[in-house]
This record gives sequence, structure tokens and C-alpha cells, in this order.
Amino acid sequence: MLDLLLVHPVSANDWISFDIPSLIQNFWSATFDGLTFGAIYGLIAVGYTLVYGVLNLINFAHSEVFIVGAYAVVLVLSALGFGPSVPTLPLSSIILDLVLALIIAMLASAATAFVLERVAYRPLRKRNAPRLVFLITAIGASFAIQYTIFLVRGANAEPAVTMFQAQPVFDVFGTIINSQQIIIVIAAVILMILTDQFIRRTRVGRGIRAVAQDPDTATLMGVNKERIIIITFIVGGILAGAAALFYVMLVPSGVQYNGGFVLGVKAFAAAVLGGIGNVRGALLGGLLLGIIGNYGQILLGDSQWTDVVAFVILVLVLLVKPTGILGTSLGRSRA
Amino acid sequence: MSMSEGPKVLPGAETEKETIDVEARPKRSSGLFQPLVDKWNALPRPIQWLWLIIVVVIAYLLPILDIPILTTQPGNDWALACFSMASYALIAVGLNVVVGYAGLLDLGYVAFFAVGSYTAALLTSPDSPFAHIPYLWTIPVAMAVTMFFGVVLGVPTLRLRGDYLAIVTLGFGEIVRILATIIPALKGQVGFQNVGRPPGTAADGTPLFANSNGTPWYWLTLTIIIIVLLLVGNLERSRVGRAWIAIREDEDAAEIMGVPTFRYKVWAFAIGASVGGLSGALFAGQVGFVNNQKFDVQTSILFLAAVVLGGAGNKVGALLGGVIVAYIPLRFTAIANYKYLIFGIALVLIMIFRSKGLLPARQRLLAYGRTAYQRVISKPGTVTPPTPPEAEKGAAS
Amino acid sequence: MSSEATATPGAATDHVDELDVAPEVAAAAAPDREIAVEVGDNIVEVKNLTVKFGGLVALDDVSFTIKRGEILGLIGPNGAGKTTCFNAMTGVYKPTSGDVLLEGKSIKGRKQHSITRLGLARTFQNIRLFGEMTALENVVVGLDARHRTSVVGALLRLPRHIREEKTAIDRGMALLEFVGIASHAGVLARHLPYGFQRRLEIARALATDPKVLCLDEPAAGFNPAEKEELMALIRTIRADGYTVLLIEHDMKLVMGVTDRIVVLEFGRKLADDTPTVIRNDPRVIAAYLGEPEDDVA
Amino acid sequence: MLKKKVLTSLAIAAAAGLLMSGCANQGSTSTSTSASKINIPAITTIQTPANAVLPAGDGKATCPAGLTLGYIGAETGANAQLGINIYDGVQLALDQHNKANPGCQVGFKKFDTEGDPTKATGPVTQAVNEADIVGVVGLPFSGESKATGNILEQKGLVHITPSATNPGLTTNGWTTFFRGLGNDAVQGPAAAKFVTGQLQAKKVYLVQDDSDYGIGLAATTSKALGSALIGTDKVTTGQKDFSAVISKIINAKPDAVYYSGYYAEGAPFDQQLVTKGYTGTFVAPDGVKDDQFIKLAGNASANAYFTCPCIPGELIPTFESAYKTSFNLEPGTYSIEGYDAATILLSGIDAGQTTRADLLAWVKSYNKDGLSKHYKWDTTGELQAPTVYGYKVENGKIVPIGTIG
Repeated sequence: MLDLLLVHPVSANDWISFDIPSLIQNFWSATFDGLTFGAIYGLIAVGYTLVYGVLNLINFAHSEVFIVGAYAVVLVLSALGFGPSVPTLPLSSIILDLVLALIIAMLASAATAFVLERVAYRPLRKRNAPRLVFLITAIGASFAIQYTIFLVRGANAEPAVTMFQAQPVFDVFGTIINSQQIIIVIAAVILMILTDQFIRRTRVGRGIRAVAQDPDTATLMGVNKERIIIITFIVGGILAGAAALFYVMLVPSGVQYNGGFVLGVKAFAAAVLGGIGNVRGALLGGLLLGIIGNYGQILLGDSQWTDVVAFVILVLVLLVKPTGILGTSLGRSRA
Repeated sequence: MSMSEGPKVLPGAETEKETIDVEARPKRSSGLFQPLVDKWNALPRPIQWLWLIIVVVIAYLLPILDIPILTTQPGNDWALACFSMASYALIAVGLNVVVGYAGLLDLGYVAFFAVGSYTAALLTSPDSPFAHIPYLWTIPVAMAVTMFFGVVLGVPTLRLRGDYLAIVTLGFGEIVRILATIIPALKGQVGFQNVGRPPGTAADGTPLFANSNGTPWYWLTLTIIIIVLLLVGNLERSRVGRAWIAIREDEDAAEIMGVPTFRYKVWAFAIGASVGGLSGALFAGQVGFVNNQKFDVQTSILFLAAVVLGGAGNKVGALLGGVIVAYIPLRFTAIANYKYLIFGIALVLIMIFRSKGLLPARQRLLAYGRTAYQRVISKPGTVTPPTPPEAEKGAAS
Repeated sequence: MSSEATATPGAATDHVDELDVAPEVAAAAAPDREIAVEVGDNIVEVKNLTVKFGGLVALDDVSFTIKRGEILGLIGPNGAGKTTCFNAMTGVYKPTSGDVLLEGKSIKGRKQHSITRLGLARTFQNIRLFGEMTALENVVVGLDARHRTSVVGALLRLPRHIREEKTAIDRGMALLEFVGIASHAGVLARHLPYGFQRRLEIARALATDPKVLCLDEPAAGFNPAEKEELMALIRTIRADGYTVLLIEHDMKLVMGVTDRIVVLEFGRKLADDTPTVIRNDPRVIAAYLGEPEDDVA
Repeated sequence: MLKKKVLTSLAIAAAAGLLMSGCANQGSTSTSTSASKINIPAITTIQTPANAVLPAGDGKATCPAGLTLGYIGAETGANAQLGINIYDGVQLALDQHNKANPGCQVGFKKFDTEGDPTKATGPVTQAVNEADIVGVVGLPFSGESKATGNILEQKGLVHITPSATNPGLTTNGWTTFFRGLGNDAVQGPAAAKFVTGQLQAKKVYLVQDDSDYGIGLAATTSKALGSALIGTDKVTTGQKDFSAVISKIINAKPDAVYYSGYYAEGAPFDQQLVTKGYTGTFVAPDGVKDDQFIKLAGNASANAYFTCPCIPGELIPTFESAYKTSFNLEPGTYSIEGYDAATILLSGIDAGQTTRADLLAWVKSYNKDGLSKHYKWDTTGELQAPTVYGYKVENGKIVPIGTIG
């Protein structure tokens, strides 16, 4: 009856088939693309990791903190005259505009994280609510933000915002690496190093670690727990804002109301993979997940497999080594 | 019987000197329907039964009554809306076992619903290459298959910490949805048409259980809900229910008190899954068409919202939550675009202000508890239960 | 915990007399057990128990025995490894090396719930009741450890389920009466006064029908009068044929109620003798020097 | 203070990268201009059938009061825009009819399915149970049509879908289902002919999404492409990053990419293709032909061509101006199909076919020109002579380039 539709152009009935030649052929481009995306996962993952460290909470709404930043980037840049076409502005003004967009995105994301913490989580902490209540609140907040955006901006993705034409920079094993990829990876690594140093060296960073290890003792030692929690959310928000800029740089038309959700789940998987509570682990996990997901997609011949591969890795890591690759350095060791 | 809330000392008792810890004095955890619940609990058993029978009769008459204010017309057929509410209620009752009783946050519950739907479709639709069986047989088969999936998913993941479980189940839900797209035999968005239905022909020659005929589907589902409620009630007032609540309250303590926590968590998962599969099979039968749409995370969250809204841990509450979550978008079709926003905000607000949901009555965990507590109450110097045993529909004891 | 303690002045002092009626109640609580106490043979053997967390040695080669029918005290300054020892015995921690034998059976590799069924029950230093359950239900969870109803049995209300449910009510009420809180059977655990919560913990542990009852600082947060009651209760429990392992910080209570005391310090066993000997042991006194006796409060 | 540090270093990093890109940019400034070598001119008028049936009729029609037409389909949700295009077309036809025929006032009822098969049974059952509804325009999507066609069949309620193109729909034996446009089995071969013929592509790479529509259309297209097809790939609904697929395409160096799916993925896909240096043409079906595509893909859309069984309603001046007056919008995709479908039903009512059975018989034997095309159905409900139009993007607008099949 529907035999017309059964003539499947790609693969008839073997729903898993390993396309190894394709993987070999596209190995390096998949690697570099994966690294670029992985760097973005890593930046988002820091937000999950830090909040999990201090509150033991999977902040499901962090994906919305990110997507608000992405909307900020798109709206600011469109207001500045950017659009789907490659801008014809002079280089200096492009740089200025991007920095401005970055700052506003960071502010927007940080503000969202701040409001989220104050409105949704803090009242629960005051009541000493059970963990399940926190999780459900996080999910509810995630939904509320997503569909607020949906109502304001509609179901469609925002029009593409091209920041600049990606240019080939150099050639590795016959695969061209372009300027976008370099900017994103380098900037993400710099941001991660800064965050890592911030956590390790500054007074506030020590406070974050103290709260992560033992909130009660930290309070006794004069650490203002509420302030530390807020700062943690804001730091996570700032990095999510940065991730938003790079995401839009990479996927100019990828900003949609529900666009953060899957990205967020993958970033969380990256955080777990690298070792939740660990900033370096977040970056490592992000990069690994980006690469592996891309390999899986090419090997199995369907982009759907990226998500499946990511989730399967998450489950395997949780089962085999729940502390992730780099273990816990921020959070306490849990008995 | 006094309706006092806390461990208040009855007048005339000799324990007047007893000073009760201020900290331990319960805050008024009154729900929206708390006065109603209190009144209900004060009723003698036969009167409760009488009311229950009335409620059940009204429930059965619901699609025929078509009360003007309540009706979902002209946007949606009322009988089908009743079925939709009933199937959400059934789902909520099933999910309540997992989330409400055992305290396991399952964000991929829709996967079980999907597995149930696909089981029914694969075994009855002419589009499926598999052997076909009568539709009604697919219901137990779907339950068995989803139960199997529940165990397969539960055994590795239920060893994880609670919040990791949430993300893993979320992933599982996505994987099931994606596999429905990728595996050619499941036909992705093309889907399965003409899924089977129970036998029977209406007076006008059309099938009794046609997809446009909501009333018989509603009655079937309602009957199943009543059976499921009775069975879940049996579990609740037994060693199993106590084990679940103990796990929810303090898993380590439960384990040390001799509760094989892992085994009971897997049971909760499997039982919840089978109810999800059951409702999936019913839904597939009614719509008559199954494809890979609508088995997404949003739907899982909607189910969760139903349980939480009604009152996690309370099967009647969950039932109510399911009905509300299904009813509101059907009745107020104009809010279709706002649906998820409303339920998202509702989740946050409920958690902040009324984390027990609309019907916060607590579960009863002893099969013969009523007599036991009455024995206590009849003695002098005793304290009445703060929140008396809950109101239950169709709960035999 | 400590703030709650100060807010509990003399709760339930009037219930002391209830404890005196205990023996027959205990018979109802655990009808199948042999009441006769044969002090002498070793019911628990802790053999060279070592527990390490990473590089930290929390328990270092500790050995002692618990004799049937005695009340053994386990004391030591803060961080001496008392609770670690307890946790290793009840399966919360896996021992790095060494073993614990209960009536000759090793607990190694057993899950916590099966150790409980073997006959080792415990209470918690920081009360861990099931807050949303009534007192009676809490106790019945303990009783369930000996029940054999399956999920299918409960689902279909098979005869065994009905039988077990009925006896559970009686035995649960008897146990509540035994610890003196039967009047609060229908109150949610989290609404119980602090002292009652501690008693309920004991009742719940007793409900698992243990051979050895391990009490982890049961007097924490109690005032002297309450401690007296508790001592009486522990003695009654022993008189009923239970063996008791008592971790306690309060020297007076330990000295007053135990038959024998094991002292731990820095994860090692320091001494193992009768209270009178321990009291005068210079090493023990040294270990406790500088440690105010009542810092529990 | 730290924040300042972060920003400074970021600015430095960004500057460094941009400089690199800037240097490279000197050499290759003219990448975006020469997207396609073949230039097929846009058409500015289409031939409207001279004796096309219009809703107004002769203005003398009389009919009993209370007759109603229904629209069943998406009004809200992610697919709302398509629904609005259609029911605005229906609304326009009804307004024109009722204005011209004071003796025959036909009502209009809308039922919202959100385009979701699982939600559709409620509204459809409600619609068939409302006795005053004699004909329906809908349902717009194939999935919901599949799920509910039997309900309309049972109650003998005629319905003309303005946009559901899955070929399987007419194989159910339904007698009340009529399709107001060509199905995917018609569009696929036409598209293949267009790509290899007019666009002169020797090597075509086909990418499909995971939708019923995308898969079905890809099947018929790839069959017709034959040896010109050098590779296939799949993307997912909701996918945003296509780099893995794109690197495969770039390696395969095709002349044309045919994307079988919807604009939500098609637009970013094309945009990323062009950004990554693809210089061939991008061809896509009606699901991508939407102004949103241009909005989302920007200047990358310059390489895009579309195939569509729909008729460019905007080139029919009378329709375009009336639509614009009524709704202050340009007619959208399928507006004209909705308009024509309503017109057919209205002309039946005007001719005295005022029961469901009569109106069904009327549509079954209908054989007249509509504003967009000639309407005559075969026994299964397929149009006998459907047309497929080609479109291209010119100066940021989608313009028709004439029939291609």
C-alpha cells in the first residue's frame, strides 16, 4: 500500500550500518568540527558543573540561560546592521560590535541566571526542600523561559546573523581549518583557563570551593553561602553568554526558543563525562563529546545518532566511572 | 473524631504537662481541598462507599452528560475529550508510582507510553509486517513489553544517584523517540494506520470503538483506571508501598532497615512502565494512528506536571492532575500556544508554594491501619493523627 | 540537632513507668525469639577491621567481640572511628581489610538489607526516620524485614499478605508501647517530639528482630532525666534477650549501663574491659583529657 | 576586575582571529556573487484560466440559511503559519461569495488540530458531528489526514486538502478525500527533471529530513534522478548544525543539492553550505518555499530554486489584491489552494447541493477551471492533471519561473 514510501533511498532495512570509509575520508574535518562544537559544549558545561558543585543540583534551566544569551547576540547584532549576508563593515567596527554583543550576551545570561536563582531556587533553599523539588522546579523554570521566548519571538528560528566570512587559515591533513574554528576554540580555552584560575586563586573562588566541599563548615568559617551561590550562577551565566556568541558565530540561524534544550543536555553530559564539579573536566568532556558525537554521526550515517551516541556515552560513564574522567576536584567526594 | 492538625493533647488526658517540641509542631500543610479531605475522613466507611459509588456513576455518565460549562465543544468533541482526560489520568497514576511513591524522577516516561503505542500498532496495524493479534490482547502484551523495558532501563540506572537518574531517563526517552525515527521497521513519521480496536459494532454499522466514538473508549479507560487504582491501592497499603515511601524518604535508612531498596526501585519502575505502556496501547487504539511525533521531552514534562500538580505521592491527586492537564488545553483552545508556559510556571509555583500539589493528602500504608489507629484513639491520653488517612476513590480495605 | 535538644526540656518524663511493664510487651513484640539470655558465646566478632578513605586510615586493625546478651559500649573521642566501625559493621562502608562475623557468618559482600536480616539492626546518630510516615508505619517498615509477601502477593491481597498485615499491626503497636510512644502511633514521624523520635528509631530497629541492636549515640541531645529513661529502656531491651552495642559520647551513661567497654582512639583499639577498669585506665583518661565530657550538647 | 580581564583577552582573541580572516579575505572577495551560472528568467504573469470559477458566482444563488463550511487544521502551534495561509484563503472566498450572494449566506467554522495527528481526532469528530457543516477544507498535513480520514469517510463529509501531499493518502479507499494539488509522486520526478534538465546538473546530492514528507519525496526524486544522484544523506527535524553532512557534500563536489524537507532545517542548511564554500545550486520542494527561508538563510539563499505543486497566487492580480485588502498580507503558500477549494464547495452550494451527500457527488464529478488550475479528480481523489511550478530566489524574493512538470 505504501510501498512507494518503503523505497528508502539511504538504507533499506539495515538500520545500523557502519560506514567506515566515510569516517576515514571525513576523519579530520569531523575532528575539527567536533572540537569547535565541543568547545561550546564545554563553556555551557561549566555552568552545570559549578552549580552542581555548590548546590548538588542539575540546573535544567541552564540551557535557557544560554539561549537567552543567544537571543541577545542575535538581537544586538541585527540592531547593529548584521544580517544573513556577510557584513561589509570595516573590520574594526565588526570587532567592536562583536565585543559589544558578547558583553550584552554575558549580561543577559548572567541576569537570567541571577533571576532564576533568586526566584526559583532560593525560596526552596530557605525551606530546605528535598532534592526532587529542586529538580522539578528547575525543569519547570526551563519550560517557563522556553515558552516565554516562544510567545515573544515565535516558533521560528531567528534569521541568520553572519558575523564575518569564515576564511581558510591553514590546512591540516588536507582539511582546511577556518578562522571561526580557531577563534572559537582559542577563546573558549582562554575563558576556561581564566575561570579555572578564578576558582583556584581568588578569594571568591576559594569560597566556591569551600561551599562545594562542605556548605555548613564553609558558613561557619565565615563564607557567605548565599553570596557564593549567586556568584556561581552568575559565573555560569557569563560563560553561557560567551558560548552563545560562539554558537551564533558557528550556527548563525540556530537560535530558536527550544534550541537550548538538547544542547544543554549534551553540555551536561559533557560535564559528567569530564567529571562533574571540575572546570577543566567540563572543557575536556565538551571537546570529547563534540568529537565522538561527530564520529558517531558519520560512522552511522545519520545525524540523529549524535544524540544517541552522546546519551549512551553519558550512561556508560555514569555506570563505569560516575566521577567522570577527571574525578571531582570541586565537589566533595561522596560516600 | 477530632480534626486537630498536630500532636495536640486531648482535653482530660493526664499528659498535659508534656511539652512538645516547638520545632516538631507541624506547620499547617493544608491543601486547596484540605477541608474537604478532612470532612471526607470524618465520614463513616459506609457513607464513604456511598459517595464513591455516586462519584463513579457520575464519572461513567460524564461523556453523556456534556455539561454546558464544562464541555470542550465547539472546539473538541466532548466524549473524545473525556477519553483524553482519562488517558492522561491513567498515565499520571502510573507515573505517580515512580515519582510520587518511590521518589524516582523519571523524565523519560513518555518512552514507555511510546513503547506501548508501538506494541499495539505493530501487532494490529495492517502496515506492520508482524503477526496480527486481536487488539485487546495487545494491552497485556504492551504491559509486559514495557515492563521488560522498564527493567532493562532500571537495572543499570537505578543504581545511580537520584538526580543522575533524571538525566539518564531523559536520555532514554530521547533515544526511544530517535530509534522510532531511525529504525525503518518503525516507519518514523510515516507511521502505522488503522491500529486495531476492540470488537463491537454500533447501531449504525460503524465500529463501536471507532476513533471518532469517544464514549466507549472512555468507558473502557475508566474501567481500567478503577482496576489500576484498586491494585495500586493494594500495593500502597502493603510492604511494597511502605518500602517505596521509605526509599523516597531516606533511601539509606530504608536499606538499613532491611528494605531491598534496589529491588523495590526496579519494581516501581517496572510497574510505572507497565501502566505507561497500557495507556500507550489504549491511546494508539483510540487514535488509530501511531507515528514518531509527540513522544518528545515536552510530553514527558507534561506528564510530570500532571503528577506534581495533583499531588505527588497521592494517587487520587495524580488522577486529578492528569485530568486537569488534559482538560485545560481542550477546553480553552485559545491557550494552545500558552500551554507549556502555563504548565512550566505552574511547576515552579507549586514547588515553591505548595510542593504537595493540589491534593496533599498522604498515602495510607497499612492494610488494617484504620482499625489500629482507631484503637489508639479510643484510649485516653492519645494523639490524633495530624493528617488523617487520605480520601481514596475505590480503595477497598 | 543541638538546638532541638535544648528545646526539649523533659519531654515525656511521665512515661518512665511504662517501661516497667515491658517484658510481656516484648514477648508480644517478638514472640518467636528465645528470651533466655545465655551470656557467654561470641555473637559478633570484629576481626582486624581496617577501613581506609583514600589515604586516610579511619579504622586500623580493630578487633573485638560482642558476647551474647551483653551491653557493649563503644567509646572514644571525636573522630576516633566509632561511627566508621559501626558503618563498616552494618555494611555502609566496605572494609578495606578484615571481617565482621555475626554468629560465625561473614557480612562481607552482603548488601546492607541482608545484613539487617542476618540480625544486625541499628539506629542513627542523626535521626533518620521516614518523616512522612506515621510512627506505626515506621515500625512496620522494620517488621517488613521479616515479612515474605511478594509484590504479586500484595497486588492480589493473597492470604499471606493479609496475615502479615494483621500481625504487623499488633506487633508494631506492641513495640511502640514497649518504647513508650504508643499513644502517638498515628502521628507522622516528623511531627513527633525529639525524644519520641529517638525512641521510635529504637522501636523501628527492634522491629527487624535483631540479634544485636546497635545504638549510635542514642542520648545525643537528651537532658539528664531523659538519659535516665534511656538507660532504663536499654536495660529492659537487654533483659528481653537482645544484645546491645552502644556508641555513646556521654561517659556517665556508658559507665552506667554497659557490661563491657571498647575504647577507640585514632582508629585503633585502646582498651577493652569492664566499665570499672576503663574508668581508671590512665590511657583512656589521657585520651579524653581536654575533651569536655558533655560536648555533645 | 576579573570580568575586565576576561573581556580584554576575549577582545584580543577575537581581534586576532578576525585579522587572520581579514587577511585571507583580501584574496577572495567575490565568493558570493557568482552562485549560479544558469539564469532562468522569472515570470511575471501566469495564465489564469479565462473562465475560472470564482466564489462570487452569478450573485443570484439562494440556499437555506445555516449552511457552513469547515476548516480543520493548524491554527496554533509550530505549524500555525501554514494554517493561517489556508484559512485566510478560505475566508476570502467566503467573504466574496457572501457579499455577492445575499440570498445565500454560508458560515465558516474553524477547528484547531495544531497539525498534530494525536490531537486531530477530537476536532475532526466535533466537526463531523456538527450537522450544519456540509464541506471541509483540510486537513493540511499528511499525518493528521491519515489519522482522521476514516472519520470524515464514515460521516460522508467531503474534504479537499489544500496541502497534504503524501501519495499514500489516496490509497486508503476513502471516497470523501480530495487532493487540491499534485502529490509528492508528481513533484519528485518533476523536480528531478528540472534539476538535471533546466539546471543542467550532472551530479546531484540528495539530503532528506526525517519527516514523512521528506522521506517520501526523496524516494520519488532519487528514483527519477537515476545516475545523476551521487550521494544521499539524512538530517533531523530541529537540527541546527550541519557541518558533518556538509563536509561530505563538499568532498563529493556536486553541481546541485536537493533538499527534501522543510525550511526550518533547509534554510540553515543552505546558509551553512554556502558559508563553507559550496558554490552549486540548492534545490528544494514546497516545504522549503517560504519567505522564512530567505529571512533565515540570507544571501546564501541566492543559490536556491524551489519546486512546488502550488500555484503562485501572488501572480494572479485579482486574487493578490483582494487578499492584500482583506488581510494586509501577501498571499502565502497554499492560500490560493485554500481559496480554490472553498470556491469549489461554494459553487456546489450555489448549485443547490446543500446536503453532504450532494456536495460530495458535486465534487466527485467536478470538472472546471479554478483560479489556479483545472480541477478534475480521478476516482481515488487525485487531481488528473496537476502542475508543478519552479521558483527561484531573486533579489531576496521568491519568484516563479514557470511550470516544470
